[in-house]
Amino acid sequence: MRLMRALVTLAVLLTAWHALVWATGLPRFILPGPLAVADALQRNAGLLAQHAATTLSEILVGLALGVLLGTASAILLASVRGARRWLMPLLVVSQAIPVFALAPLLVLWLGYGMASKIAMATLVIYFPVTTALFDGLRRTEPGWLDLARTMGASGASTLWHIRLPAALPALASGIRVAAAVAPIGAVIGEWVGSSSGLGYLMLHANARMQVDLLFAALFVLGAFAVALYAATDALLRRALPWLPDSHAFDEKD
Amino acid sequence: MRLMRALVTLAVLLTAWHALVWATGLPRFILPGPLAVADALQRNAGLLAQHAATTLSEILVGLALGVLLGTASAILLASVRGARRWLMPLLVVSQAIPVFALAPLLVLWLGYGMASKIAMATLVIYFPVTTALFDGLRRTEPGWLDLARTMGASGASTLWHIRLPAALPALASGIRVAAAVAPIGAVIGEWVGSSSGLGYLMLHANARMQVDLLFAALFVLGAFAVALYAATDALLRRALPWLPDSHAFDEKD
Amino acid sequence: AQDKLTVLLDWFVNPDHAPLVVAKEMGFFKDAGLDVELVAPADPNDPPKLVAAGKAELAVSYQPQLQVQVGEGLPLVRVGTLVSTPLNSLVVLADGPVKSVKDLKGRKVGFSVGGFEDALLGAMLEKAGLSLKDVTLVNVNFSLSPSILSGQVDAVIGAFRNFELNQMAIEKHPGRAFYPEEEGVPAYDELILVANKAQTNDPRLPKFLAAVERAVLYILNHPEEAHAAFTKGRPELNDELNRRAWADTLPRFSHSPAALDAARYARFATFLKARGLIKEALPVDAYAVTLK
Amino acid sequence: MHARVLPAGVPAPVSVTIASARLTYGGAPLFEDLSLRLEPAAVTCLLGPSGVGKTTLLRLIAGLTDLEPPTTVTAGDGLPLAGRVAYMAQQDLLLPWLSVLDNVLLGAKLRGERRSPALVDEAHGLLERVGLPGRAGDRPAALSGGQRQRVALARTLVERRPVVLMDEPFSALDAITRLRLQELAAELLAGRTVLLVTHDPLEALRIGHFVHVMSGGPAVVGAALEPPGVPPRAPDDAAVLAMQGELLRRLAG
Amino acid sequence: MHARVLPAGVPAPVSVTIASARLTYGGAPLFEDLSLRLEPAAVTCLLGPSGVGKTTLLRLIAGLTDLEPPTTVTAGDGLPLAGRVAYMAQQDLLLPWLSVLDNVLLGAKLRGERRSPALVDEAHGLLERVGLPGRAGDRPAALSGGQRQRVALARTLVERRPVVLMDEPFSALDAITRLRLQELAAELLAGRTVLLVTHDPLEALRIGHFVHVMSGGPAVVGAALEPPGVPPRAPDDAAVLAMQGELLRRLAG
Ligand SMILES: Nc1ncnc2c1ncn2[C@@H]1O[C@H](COP(=O)(O)OP(=O)(O)OP(=O)(O)O)[C@@H](O)[C@H]1O
Ligand SMILES: Nc1ncnc2c1ncn2[C@@H]1O[C@H](COP(=O)(O)OP(=O)(O)OP(=O)(O)O)[C@@H](O)[C@H]1O
Ligand SMILES: [Mg+2]
Ligand SMILES: [Mg+2]
Repeated sequence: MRLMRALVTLAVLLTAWHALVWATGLPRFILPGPLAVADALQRNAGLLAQHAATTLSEILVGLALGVLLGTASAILLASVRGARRWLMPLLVVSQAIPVFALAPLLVLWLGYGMASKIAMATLVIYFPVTTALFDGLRRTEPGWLDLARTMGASGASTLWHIRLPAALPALASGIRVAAAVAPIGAVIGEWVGSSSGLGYLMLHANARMQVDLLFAALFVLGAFAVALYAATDALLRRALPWLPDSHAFDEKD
Repeated sequence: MRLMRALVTLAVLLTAWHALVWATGLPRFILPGPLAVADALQRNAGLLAQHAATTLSEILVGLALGVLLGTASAILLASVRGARRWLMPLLVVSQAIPVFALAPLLVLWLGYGMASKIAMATLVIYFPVTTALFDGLRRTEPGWLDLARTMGASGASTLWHIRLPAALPALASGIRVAAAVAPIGAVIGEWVGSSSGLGYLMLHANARMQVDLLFAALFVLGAFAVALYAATDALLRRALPWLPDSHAFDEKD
Repeated sequence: AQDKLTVLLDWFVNPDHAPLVVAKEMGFFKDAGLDVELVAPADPNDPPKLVAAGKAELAVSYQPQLQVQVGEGLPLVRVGTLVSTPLNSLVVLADGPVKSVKDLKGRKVGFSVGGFEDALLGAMLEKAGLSLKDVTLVNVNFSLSPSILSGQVDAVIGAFRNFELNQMAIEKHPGRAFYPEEEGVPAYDELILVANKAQTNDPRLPKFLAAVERAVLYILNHPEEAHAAFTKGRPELNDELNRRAWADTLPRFSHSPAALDAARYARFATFLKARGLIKEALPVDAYAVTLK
Repeated sequence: MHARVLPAGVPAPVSVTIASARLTYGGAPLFEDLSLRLEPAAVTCLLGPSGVGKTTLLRLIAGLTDLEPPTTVTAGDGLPLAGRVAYMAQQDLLLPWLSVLDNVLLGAKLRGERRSPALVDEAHGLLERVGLPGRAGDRPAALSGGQRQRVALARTLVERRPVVLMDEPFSALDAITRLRLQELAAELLAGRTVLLVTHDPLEALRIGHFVHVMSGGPAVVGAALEPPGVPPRAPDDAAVLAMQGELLRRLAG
Repeated sequence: MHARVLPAGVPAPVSVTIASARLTYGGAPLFEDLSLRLEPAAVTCLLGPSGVGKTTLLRLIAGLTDLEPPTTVTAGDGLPLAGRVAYMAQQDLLLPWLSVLDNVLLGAKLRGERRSPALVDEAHGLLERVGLPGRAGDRPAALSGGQRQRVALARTLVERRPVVLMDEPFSALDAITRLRLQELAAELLAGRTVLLVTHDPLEALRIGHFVHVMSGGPAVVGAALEPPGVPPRAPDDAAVLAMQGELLRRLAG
């Protein structure tokens, strides 16, 4: 049932895309039609699969690292008053720095291998996770904090047993955003310099005006994003069963 | 007091930066020291101000549009069951599409003027706002919904008077992220095509190896991000006075 | 034992890099006792920085950029030449209204920021009796051909004659190129190899250049086999566009990669100084050498 | 709605009959074949041990849970109950972002009704009568537990519904305030069909026309006690005190 | 802590004295120069109109509000009170993500104490005695209001604190359960210094050694009523009933 709905969704989107191309008469090198892309997808299946594997592993490692680091930073921010003052501005600035300014530094320190790409993906994922969790940690029900205080809980214990679980819904929200932006993080990482990955393939295809291949790669990337988002959403809702939730991403009919 | 703390923070960060450059012996063309950047900042003040003005207006308009569109989308997602199924995957995909693939399309439709940059900034801001608010809307206290139901509220009225206010803290969280990523959105927009703005200036400086100018522009961009984040944070907390908040960004001593 | 050598390309692998790729694929480097790794960055401005920082031995760069970078104090020297003519050109639609550089007056010119497009265009415009003030420059980043094909700009500067022209032809909108060296800009080497100034007596470098020279000659003598070697394992490089670009690039490879025309560099330095891109024209031997 | 067409906001009295009610949580029936009739224009009180299912039954009548077959809930006039029930839940469910006055007037706002000066006056009057004069502008967070409960009571009373369901409406009030508010409720709810859950036998006997005890597992509702006289009876009414023994016996069941 | 060094978890009795207590909300004093002494090893009951400041006073003793000078809160043994107070708030404050058992054992978890089988047995025993056998594994969301309150009670009783503050601990319970739990509390709290806020005069007279009424604005605490006999007194104890009139008179002010 859900699979069927997904297929219908896909079909409608493809038709809309086709109609758009057809109606606006956009040239192939600006926006190829779905048929051309499907053709490119099929012709380059092997190539795409190979580059997709690279990108996927970057995404997954980046997501894991970003979530870990983000969680750690948010906890640090929430628990150490000093950290808040010093780290937060730094964090915010980190989001405003375009990759090409950092690229030589990253390459110098991490080389041209996987590490620099993962670092970029991590950086992209890091911020939404950190702010979302930090925001959640800021907003613990005061009654619970009072309770913990009278029970003689240390700050660390309150954080771990009360504030953190209470902020998990906010963290989940951040992770959902992170899951959706993780693919672009990996692709940006590949701009730092690489010889494989979907980002590499896309830049390449773009420069060579192989626009149908570019869109085929985009399609794969989009599929990753949706799959990752849906998986994360399902997982998170399973992990937080006590949460009220009126609309799930994969709701039943 | 707060100003002084901000200045101290800045001073310490600059010292740390200086120490990093000094200790690692990084060459000037990879990471210039703060003194070189300060010098460039001062020498190019006029140039920077002029480009910064462009970027700032893009950021502000993009932020306003992104927040508006994101709020509207989240409300649509939360209220119309169909929208959830169709729009959510589309939204997620939109986050995974690297800008250069969209650039020709955007430019074709919006031209090389301000519009395409604002569109990019909007696109970057849109998603965190949408998911954060949507997540908030999903999590309304069920008792309030029951109350609204017995009071004979329509779905729209419940959304407007109960679910939306209850989700404002989540929206605030999204807007905070948006404020921090807005500058990079504008800069990405400027890469797509432009003849002014900090992003343009940075590309130029990068190509001409004027690394100190590049970092001076980065510095301005970072300052924008921090200022925007702090302003948004202060504004949001003023707008949501009923929220528990243990750590404000600009907390008093 | 093989000596490891890291070479940073200026961009993703493309036919401009044929001699390097072929030398690697055909084992010429190995024959010279070198284990060469070719690394492709996404930003052409990074490789010179990284070589200057000692992260790699060699980088593929451009003569004008080198002269600007040296002016900014980067410790770099040219040690070899890959493509010994300019590739950069000003391109318009063949059937468009712009028949000569003069016709650009009041029009939009797209460019992908390389750092000296304005200098190039300025010189070309001045020869035609115009100036930079008569056109609007728009950064279109990596979308040179699409921006001109879709009519967003009337011309692009920074288009490679071996590439963008073919691209446009394939899209059935052939372009017309104005060549800088015919429009008032001194000739220069488009693609060169740069090394760190402190490393000019690295014994691996002459061996490397010898292998590159061998590859250039091999490409000239055996174009079919060379092309097969070039596309081996890179199927995305074996399409119509890349095949055409391959053919157009072949005659432009320097037949003598190690050779240096110092007068040409001096001439171009004067040009750059006149356009305000460098403060002073350094002596050529400060940044370009012939290895012994 | 009935409430609208009658003058002076007095709704037409209507009886409510719950028949063959059945409700299961995780397989085990909470109640089965339970029936209860609410006489028109009378106050029916419901007592019973904690956890027996009183709140669940109220929610069922309020239309807040899906009816498990063969449950039926019917109004005496044959029309649907929806839109004619006011429900005061066990928690106060005040909206933290609204002032006390706005919380009281929430129903009108949710139904998009004009906020007439008469309505506002009525709300102010009610707030005064529940003992909160001058607190109309405060946020709920500044109220004590009992004050919050009184605001919730005012919110329920201001609704002109023919059927009123109240779940322990006076549980957080001191004895004196409680007596006063019992009288207020009896006065304002005269002519309406009321089901009031309480744990206080005296309270039930004071203001109930009919007093039922719910007990057992699966739970059933016992026959009504009908204290003589017109509520609100005096706290030291002899009949009330006499019946208290019988009621306590039933409760001890 | 005292509780640790005494055998069998019986803490040494300690008196608590509140003197010259002063608390202002927004300029207006809620109470001023208020004093109250909690006798060691006795149950002191506090009654008073809703909103008079009972909860505020409890929070002050629990150390949850900053003391406004010249307020002093001192223990009879001269040692600080912090860490020796158990506080049962007016809201149940159960953590939704923990099972009932884990909520009961929250204090031990927060203090990082080992969860000994003896402790778990004690928690199970308490849950059984508050009438929730077999519910140890449930989430709080599956409990009725009264059941939640009983879990909070068990959580307070399992803490071995010499001073116990309880804010309307039985307000959501039916008469029968309430009597049973009053007895349970009286039994388990024997030897501890207890301050119990309640709205039920009979309850106060049944289980209190001392019964105070708080009233007025700024509020003061009146002299103690001392019902004769040893609590828990029988509900129909003649002395209790005799004193009820006096207490009600004091409450009516
Ligand atoms: N944050 C606050 N700001 C302003 N006033 C407050 C605040 N918190 C409490 N108050 C006021 O202080 C007074 C005392 O509140 P408190 O909760 O102590 O009352 P209480 O005696 O426990 O009442 P109840 O029996 O209803 O629980 C109330 O009138 C309340 O409105
Ligand atoms: N979501 C749920 N899942 C499982 N059991 C539930 C759920 N909600 C309520 N129950 C159970 O249903 C029973 C009845 O609950 P209800 O709230 O109706 O009791 P009540 O009579 O109102 O009690 P109280 O006087 O304590 O408020 C309780 O035993 C409770 O544990
Ligand atoms: Mg209940
Ligand atoms: Mg209170």
